[in-house]
Amino acid sequence: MTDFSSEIISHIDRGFVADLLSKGERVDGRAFGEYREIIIEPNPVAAKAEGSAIVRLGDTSVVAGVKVLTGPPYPDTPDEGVIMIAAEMAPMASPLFELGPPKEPAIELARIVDRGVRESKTMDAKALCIKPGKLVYMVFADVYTLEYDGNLIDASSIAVNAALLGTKFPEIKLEDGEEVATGKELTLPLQNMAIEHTVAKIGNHLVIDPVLKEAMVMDCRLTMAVDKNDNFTAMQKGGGAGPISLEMVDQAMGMALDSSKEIRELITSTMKNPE
Amino acid sequence: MTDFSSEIISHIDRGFVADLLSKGERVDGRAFGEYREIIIEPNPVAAKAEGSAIVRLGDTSVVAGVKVLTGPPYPDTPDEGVIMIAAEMAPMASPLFELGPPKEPAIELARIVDRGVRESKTMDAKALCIKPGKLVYMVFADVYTLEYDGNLIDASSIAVNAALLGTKFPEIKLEDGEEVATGKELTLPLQNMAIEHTVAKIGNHLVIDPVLKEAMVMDCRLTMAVDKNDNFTAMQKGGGAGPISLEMVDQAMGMALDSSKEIRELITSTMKNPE
Amino acid sequence: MTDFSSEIISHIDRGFVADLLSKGERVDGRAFGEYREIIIEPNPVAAKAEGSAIVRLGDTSVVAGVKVLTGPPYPDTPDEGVIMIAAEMAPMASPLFELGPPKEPAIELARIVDRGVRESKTMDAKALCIKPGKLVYMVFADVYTLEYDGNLIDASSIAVNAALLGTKFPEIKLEDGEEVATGKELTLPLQNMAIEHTVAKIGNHLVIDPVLKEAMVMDCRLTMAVDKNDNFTAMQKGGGAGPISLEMVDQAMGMALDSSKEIRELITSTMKNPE
Amino acid sequence: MSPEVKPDSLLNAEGLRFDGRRIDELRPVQMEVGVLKTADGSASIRQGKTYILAAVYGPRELHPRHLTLNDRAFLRVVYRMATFSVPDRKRPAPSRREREISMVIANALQPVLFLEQYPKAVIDVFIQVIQADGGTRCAAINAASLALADAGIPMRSLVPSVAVGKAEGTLIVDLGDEEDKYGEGDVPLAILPGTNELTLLQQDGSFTREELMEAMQMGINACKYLHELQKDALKRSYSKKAPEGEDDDDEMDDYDDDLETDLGEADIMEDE
Amino acid sequence: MSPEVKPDSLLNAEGLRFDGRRIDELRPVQMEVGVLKTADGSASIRQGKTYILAAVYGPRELHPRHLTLNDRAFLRVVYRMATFSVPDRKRPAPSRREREISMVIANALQPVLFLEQYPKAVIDVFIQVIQADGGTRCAAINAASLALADAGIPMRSLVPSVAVGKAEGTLIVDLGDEEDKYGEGDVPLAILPGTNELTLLQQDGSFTREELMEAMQMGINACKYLHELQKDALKRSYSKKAPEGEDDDDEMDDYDDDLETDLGEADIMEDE
Amino acid sequence: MSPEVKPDSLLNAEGLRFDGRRIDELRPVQMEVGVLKTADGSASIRQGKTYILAAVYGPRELHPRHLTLNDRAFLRVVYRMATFSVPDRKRPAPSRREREISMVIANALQPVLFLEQYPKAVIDVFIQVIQADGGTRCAAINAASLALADAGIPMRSLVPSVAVGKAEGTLIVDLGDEEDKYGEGDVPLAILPGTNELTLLQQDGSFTREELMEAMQMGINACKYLHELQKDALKRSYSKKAPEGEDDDDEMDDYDDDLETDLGEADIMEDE
Repeated sequence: MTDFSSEIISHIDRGFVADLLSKGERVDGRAFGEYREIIIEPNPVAAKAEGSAIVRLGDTSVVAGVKVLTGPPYPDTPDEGVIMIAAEMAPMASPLFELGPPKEPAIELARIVDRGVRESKTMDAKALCIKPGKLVYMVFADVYTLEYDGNLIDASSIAVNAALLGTKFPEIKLEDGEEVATGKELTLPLQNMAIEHTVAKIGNHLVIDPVLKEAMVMDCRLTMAVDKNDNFTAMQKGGGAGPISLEMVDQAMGMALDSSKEIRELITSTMKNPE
Repeated sequence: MTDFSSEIISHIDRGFVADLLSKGERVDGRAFGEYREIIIEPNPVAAKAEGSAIVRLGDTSVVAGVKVLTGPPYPDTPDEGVIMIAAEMAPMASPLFELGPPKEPAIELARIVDRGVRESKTMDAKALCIKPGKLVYMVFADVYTLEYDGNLIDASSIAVNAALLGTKFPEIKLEDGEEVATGKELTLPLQNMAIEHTVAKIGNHLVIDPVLKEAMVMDCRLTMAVDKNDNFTAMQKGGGAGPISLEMVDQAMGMALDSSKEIRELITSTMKNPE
Repeated sequence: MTDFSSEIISHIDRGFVADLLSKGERVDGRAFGEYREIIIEPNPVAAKAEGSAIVRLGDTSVVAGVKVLTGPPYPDTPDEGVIMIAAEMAPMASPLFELGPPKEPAIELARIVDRGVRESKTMDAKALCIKPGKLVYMVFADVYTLEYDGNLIDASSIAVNAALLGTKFPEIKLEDGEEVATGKELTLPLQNMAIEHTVAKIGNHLVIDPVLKEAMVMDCRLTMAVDKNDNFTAMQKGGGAGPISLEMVDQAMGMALDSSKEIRELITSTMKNPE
Repeated sequence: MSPEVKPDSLLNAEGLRFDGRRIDELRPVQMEVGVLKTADGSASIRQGKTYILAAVYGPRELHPRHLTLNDRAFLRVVYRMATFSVPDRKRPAPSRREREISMVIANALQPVLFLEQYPKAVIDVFIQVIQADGGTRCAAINAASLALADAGIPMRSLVPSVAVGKAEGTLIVDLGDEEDKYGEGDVPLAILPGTNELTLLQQDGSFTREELMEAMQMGINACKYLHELQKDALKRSYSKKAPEGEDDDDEMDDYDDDLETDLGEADIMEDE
Repeated sequence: MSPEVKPDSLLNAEGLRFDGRRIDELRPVQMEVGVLKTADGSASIRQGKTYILAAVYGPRELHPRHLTLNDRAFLRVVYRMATFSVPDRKRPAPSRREREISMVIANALQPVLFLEQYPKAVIDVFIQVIQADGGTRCAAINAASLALADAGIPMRSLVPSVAVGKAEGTLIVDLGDEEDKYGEGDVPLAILPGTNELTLLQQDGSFTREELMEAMQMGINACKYLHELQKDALKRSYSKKAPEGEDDDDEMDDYDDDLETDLGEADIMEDE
Repeated sequence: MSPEVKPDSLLNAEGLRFDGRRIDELRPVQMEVGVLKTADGSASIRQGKTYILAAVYGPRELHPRHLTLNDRAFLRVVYRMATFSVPDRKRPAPSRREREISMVIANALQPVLFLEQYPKAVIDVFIQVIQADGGTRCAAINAASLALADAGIPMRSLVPSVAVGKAEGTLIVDLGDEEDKYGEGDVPLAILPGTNELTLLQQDGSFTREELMEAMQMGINACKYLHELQKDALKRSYSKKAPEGEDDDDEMDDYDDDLETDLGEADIMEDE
């Protein structure tokens, strides 16, 4: 997440990565537009969470869990459910992460992943309303980082979407002011799942799904959420202060579009048919 | 606010200011009982705040804004509205102010300004009640410091009172448990506006509206809230640990009374007839 | 509370205490199973707290106060009152205690004392219910440390139990949704008071009610809550990382049982018949 | 706790107060020095139902270090109310009110200390309100200055403090809870007994300039009396400390030498 | 405050917007440099009803020290909204949103600064939103880069910024509150005027790749215009600073020498 | 999640438990070493439905520095539960319960470490509860000691841990959630396998002295078995690490030399 470059990485490292890229090679041998292997473990928290998934992106891994509770709606949206997405950069995952309250990089991670869900209107918030002004479903999706080797954003986005897709929860009705479980099991009203894709700019080169070594020498990164209709539903330039040209943004959008369908299908097939 | 003297100010400075005072002169040429020029800009936040004012006191300036919301009353005062006055010493305003949670000087500023409103019974809290025990108006007045050249208290007090005086908000009724706007516009039930006046003690001298150079060498300051009937409604000795005699307190009270009417009239005329 | 040993205490001190123990002696001349003199001052906060006690254990002293309020129950226990026990290691009590938010030793103290009450089912929580799901009594017992010469846990446990035993509060009914005082005065539904006993392990020796000098060189401590039927209702090994054998735990339990009845009787007689 | 009832009147026909006191009469005051074993100095005060403990540590090393003052000691005052000291339970975390009161108490005490003698150090004054029944900041100052003396910290004098108020148009000394709540104003103050200068001065309610002058004069008079009680309490503590058979006066003489009297005040023990 | 009403339509039959603007028309913009006396540099911006102040301090010593960077200055941006700047009262403590926006503003400004010239120091940029009516992060960048210039901090260029959005399928420039709330998306961006490279880029809502490319191009065009306004504001401030009777142009020439133009941009003042 | 139902009875007529276990039978336990790439050492444990990860970093430099111990390493244990690991959503901030459990876990592990060999350093043990179904602090200790070994930190032995409880008057080993919630007590403990001394001991519920002695003995027996499982897990991890074709035993012998056996315990690998 952070721009560690000047403090930790020597000029030699930056030169090494850049030289490789000039030859058309990445530090781990991938093509510029190629993701690392993505492994999704469905429902690792089956007994306690309404939905969950562990996602591995090479040596980066995260766990996402979904809790569905009931509560009153916000006063300004009385007929909509509550959706809260958070992410934590736990010190377990990297010697670069610190103990204590979340710092800017962790806040940015959480907000980017949240925006990917919220701005894509992934869920139909009105379908999460039980009784307007009184009771709605509250959907909390939380991501914990387990191993950090770059690109937490995409791993978290995949994990959150997988966990939401696999979520099952008991239907609740309000009868005479009391909450009653109907016994029926519901799934979330998912209407437009978008996946986030992160491209790093290193010199004149763009690489998707950057590993830590690339993240440490990148000028900046561009994260793009792409929905099932190939619309862009959220975007964030971050990960450093390097400027980026319009042409490179266009190129990055193309790389995101090229990867999006396959990842979406992996999520869907894994979560719809868990072993 | 703070007693910066021993850390930042040399003895020479203190000597310089005191020597001038012995000759009957202040560092900026004012008379001992004279305020700097006071400029009130009415309603700078007209589109979002129910009331607002920017106040300049020489090179000290603050902005105050008022929000009027509705909510339940406190259990121990079911028929009274809620009044909250706060003030922030933002690092924008001075190299002496720090980032982070409010420290003692900022807490003292907020509490003095709050007390000036609350103890003066500036507003009729019962007139802010919509339905006893159920719904009341909540009046929040917040002050942000923009430039600091001494005497934030008086600048804040003038700004808060001006903002409250200019406040307009929609009338709300409770009908069948629902909040309904009647379409009528209300002003606040102001009944006894008091203005705070701060006098600094430097050696044997008293000066009103101290600039930063005076604040840094003062023994202490005395802040007095004076209402329209020349009653004192709040008082606070602060700004240093120097003791003060009864005679000097009496003299300070006289200085406050001498300034009070003019400032009150400036506030009233500016806010009642904004260009 | 804390394991200060390696930082503050020299090896000589540890040797000195251990040598004495080998000769069957403690630093202050007590027998291994003997408490310091216990003095309970009943109701020092009679005008404001519903129950209170100051407890002296040698040169350790604490004050406990009980407030009984009313409020809604927790959703998952709609027919039970709320019981909250807390303890604070105030810097007033010792140069070893620091200002600021509670650190681990203070958290442990609070949780051990709380567990001694909660796990012993000292109070019948259901008897604290006024109207299920709507209104219950909320019992807050807070302990402040005044002087620290070792064994805050037992002093706090005695103080909390004494304060609870002496608590009197007005009966409240819910009539037409309004809280009404019946005029009757109630005592708390105490059903199984347990007292906590702390034994320190120093080398091969066990001593009850350790003073600070013993606490600073101990390997660990074992705290045991013993109820009126000589059942153990809570236990905690803490105060250092030294391991302890099953045999020594058995021996410690015997020491706790030997002291329990006398302390219980002291609490009961003092609080039931305050001068 | 005894449920609070609003009195019909705060002053009766005979000019006596709610609790039978005259308008310039203090509540019963008990001060005791050296009540806490672990602190370097300590004192307790009971004033009516108000009950407060004060403990002093230092001069000692200051943590965190960035608070260090290079030319004098940092006087750190921490005023805290027990959660159960007030009718409703106070939240455990320090409130803004507690932090402001800590600050004005520090200002009230600082003029009698020689902080410049202990650069970079801290003198800690911890105040715990056990029961609050009006006038806690003043009672805290009374106790804290005794605790400072008990800690052997050189002082120009003790600092007595009291609140003057107004009930039904009449100025009254040393407000209790009901007088504070149902009265028309409150003027807490503290003085240097040698010069009568004020080291604490706050006010709320509504007063004319003349009323305030009179209120402050009544407060100064009451402080003079409290100062005598403080000296008595200190004297008693020295009597207790003196080894049996020794001459108490000698002990006190030793102490006197430690006290500075720059402000021209009669030495604390002198007129006893 | 004026109560907000949802407009029937954001675009009318003539292709004009809710408030009468053309689709590529900015709201009225006023920028002023040097508005705060105590800051090293400052600027204000009013863009529609949005009203923001920016103050710069530094390069100066950095506290707390553990944030120190050994090879360059730390650019610390603090974006804060006044509690009363929005329809509902904002809570006073900094929100996660404010902290994230502070971070993206720092990223947007950093490329024009020579931070490596001030190792271990901090350059503080404090931004106070007085009234928020859409586009606050962009307006903040416009003002902050003026405040940096006013503080005399060497810069490669100023940084103009604007948000492009979408309403009823049409791309529109410089969103107001209603267009932000009821429209279909928002693309805030900032550019280096010399190269047109983006230093800020965010997006929400829903756009095709082609729409985004067009939106960014519209934003770059609007930034070019805003850059002229920034330079005007800076020029006015130098005129004001120049002692009467002196030649304004000389004053500006002096300033020009301080500016670096590595990115090939025309010098800020050059074409004025 | 599967909705929790209160069982009619925790023990059936045949003396078997709710989930079919015998009274001294552990739930299915899977431990795996080296599961996280970025940590210096790591392990996972699944015990029934409880699922926990442990990561170890260090010995390394300690921040913040004021926590530094001059004569030994600081063993910092951070036990955290995921918000979704429990039936109701846990609040994200560390609770007092989590902080206390972190402390008792540190105490449980410390006796097997040689902290004095690393003065001023820190050894960090981060524990993440992914799913909580009873016995999390014990499972965490089992995993954490494997993670410490995996990090190559010299240890006197591994530390096995288990909770013993009581249901319907009968002592039972390794409580699940329902037994914890509806049973009559809980005794979590950890031991040094070489001496059977306890390094963790807590208790709640209600037990006679004799019951407690029996419960602890049952716990020690179960820990002995868990210790074997821990050693198996460690052995498997070394097999995996060994380069193909090399002798696994050699690899393990090397490791043995790093382990100290002061407590007279059979070396961890010895009897495999």
